[in-house]
Amino acid sequence: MSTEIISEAPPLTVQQPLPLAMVRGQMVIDRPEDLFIPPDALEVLLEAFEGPLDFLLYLIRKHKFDIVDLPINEITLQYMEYIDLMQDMNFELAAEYLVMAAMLAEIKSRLLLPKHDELAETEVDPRAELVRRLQEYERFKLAASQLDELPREERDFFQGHAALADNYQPYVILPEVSMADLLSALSDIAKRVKDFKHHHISKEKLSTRERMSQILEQLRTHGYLEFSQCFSLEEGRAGVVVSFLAILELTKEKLIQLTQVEAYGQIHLKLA
Amino acid sequence: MANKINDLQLIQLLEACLFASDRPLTIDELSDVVLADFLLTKKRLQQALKQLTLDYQGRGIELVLTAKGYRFQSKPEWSQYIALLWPERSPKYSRAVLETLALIAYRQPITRGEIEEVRGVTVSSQMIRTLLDRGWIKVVGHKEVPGRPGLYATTPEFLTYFGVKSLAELPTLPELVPVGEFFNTVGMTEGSIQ
Amino acid sequence: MANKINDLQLIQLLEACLFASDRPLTIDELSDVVLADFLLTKKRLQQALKQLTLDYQGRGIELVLTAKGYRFQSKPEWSQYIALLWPERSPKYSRAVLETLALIAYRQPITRGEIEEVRGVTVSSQMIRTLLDRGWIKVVGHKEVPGRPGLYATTPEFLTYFGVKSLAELPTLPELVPVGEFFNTVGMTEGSIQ
Repeated sequence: MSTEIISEAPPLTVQQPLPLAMVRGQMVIDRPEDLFIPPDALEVLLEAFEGPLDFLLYLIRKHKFDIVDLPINEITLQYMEYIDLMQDMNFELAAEYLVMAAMLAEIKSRLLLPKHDELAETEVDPRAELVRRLQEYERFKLAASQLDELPREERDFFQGHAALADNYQPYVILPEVSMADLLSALSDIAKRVKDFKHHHISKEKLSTRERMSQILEQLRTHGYLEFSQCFSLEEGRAGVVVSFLAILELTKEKLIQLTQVEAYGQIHLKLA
Repeated sequence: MANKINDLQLIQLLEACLFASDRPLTIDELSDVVLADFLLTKKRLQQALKQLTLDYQGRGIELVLTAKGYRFQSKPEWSQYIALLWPERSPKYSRAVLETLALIAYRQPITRGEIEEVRGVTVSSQMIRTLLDRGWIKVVGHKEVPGRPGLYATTPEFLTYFGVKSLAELPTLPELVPVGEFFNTVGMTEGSIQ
Repeated sequence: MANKINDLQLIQLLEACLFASDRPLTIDELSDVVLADFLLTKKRLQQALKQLTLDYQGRGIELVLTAKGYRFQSKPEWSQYIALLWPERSPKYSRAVLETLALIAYRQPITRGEIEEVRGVTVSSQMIRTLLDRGWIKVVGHKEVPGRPGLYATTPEFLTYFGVKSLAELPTLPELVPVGEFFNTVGMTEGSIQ
């Protein structure tokens, strides 16, 4: 996966003259016409260049050719010698290298053709496109090396990070529940349980049950309540009825006990 | 190699390393790896770490020595705000939890046994825990039967969440409201309650 | 809720959050998420961040504004020592990757075919995949030509990784002598052929 992205890169910042290849840390700057190239050097050569444009640029720089007035004959000769050598040694060449060879040969032949004077004004130099591409490629080759020199995370700086305190607890967003969810749950229970109707639920009955919970809670904190403390005048008649029903229901469910020490005396509520 | 480093540089380097590292660093790692190139006593290193600890007093983070080495960590008082950066959505409540809640709301005060009786299935402690943790139910008493089971009721938070002032404001299921029957039982006229 | 927070607490809270987070935080995230409960103007927040930046001058780390927001990062001068903690890291990128990235950065939006045209070689799917996975590039559209190839652009993560706030901060693309001036029509010298 990341081997491609994190592979050992050849030195980027060196512009010219580039070594032909690096073999076991040693530069190999060979000329095919007069020197033997060790086979492993050729293998590295293929990997050292980013394709035929990069390789051509290398040849141009090495021979100090003028890129805008490209000596097609010589550059083609140089290029072909390397390509032939590599093919002789049975190295698998990327197709782009062969396409470039064909292009060079074509440009060469077009330059050798006799020119027609009447067409001269409109005929474009056959080298123009290649030179344009070489120059364009070189711009981005330089841009890539500039990019490589930028201060970079994990190499030139590291993100500052602190651990979380020991008391850290994730912030949990609790699930939403709608009234409809609640009613639908209730409805499900009702459908399942036939006799649920006996525990009829009405608004009034709910008030009673709420009051039952309230009285129980008060009893839990105070131990006992006087009967009169369970009624609040502000609630009006309806409130009095609700409290009364709640007390009756609590007694019926044996949750509280009512005691009266003497006739007409104060009635006390306490937990059963 | 034995390079020199002054105290200020030493503190800066230690600070940069401790912040860049994603794990605590021991004194040995600092001295043998990071500071391998420098001529330095362990004592000087310890003094620098002490100074660095002091430098962060009164800041939002602190340098602490854990069992695994030194590390910077956020001060406890800011944890709840940091947590806001990574909210975790907890899963929706199960049908069982919703039914239990509905029964507690409409039949309170009610014991777990009574809920089980109506629902016909076991009510797990986990479900009750979920509702207690949410603050929607509480124990309002204990039923005086063997085991003294807790009596559950809804809380004011429950009412607030559902936007009602009292349980009476909760909607009812039309098919479940035999109003007449109710009033017959307790022998009252409908008019008496609004 | 609208709680109050004093300047000292604000700076501490920001400091704790920025260090606790493993990614940069934007002003909006800080004000709308972390500080949601506090009554606070954006201006006050910005001043607090400025003060925090000043607090770290002369220390081993610094608060910087990246393309993705604020974050603390180690000062470059200590990197070589920090890197000793992870000898296996310190990634080098192949020229293929850097050239492809440079083309996407300077020529975006650009198709894979257009990258291949300039580089003169095939750009492997795996390399594009790696750059996408790394979060450095993304598909921002499709070119309306047969096959509708994806148009690639760089992301804020790319800028942050290379320590710049915006594309404009990248080094300018090297300018070379334009070809046109030398190649008008058949203006070449005979000597070049021989």
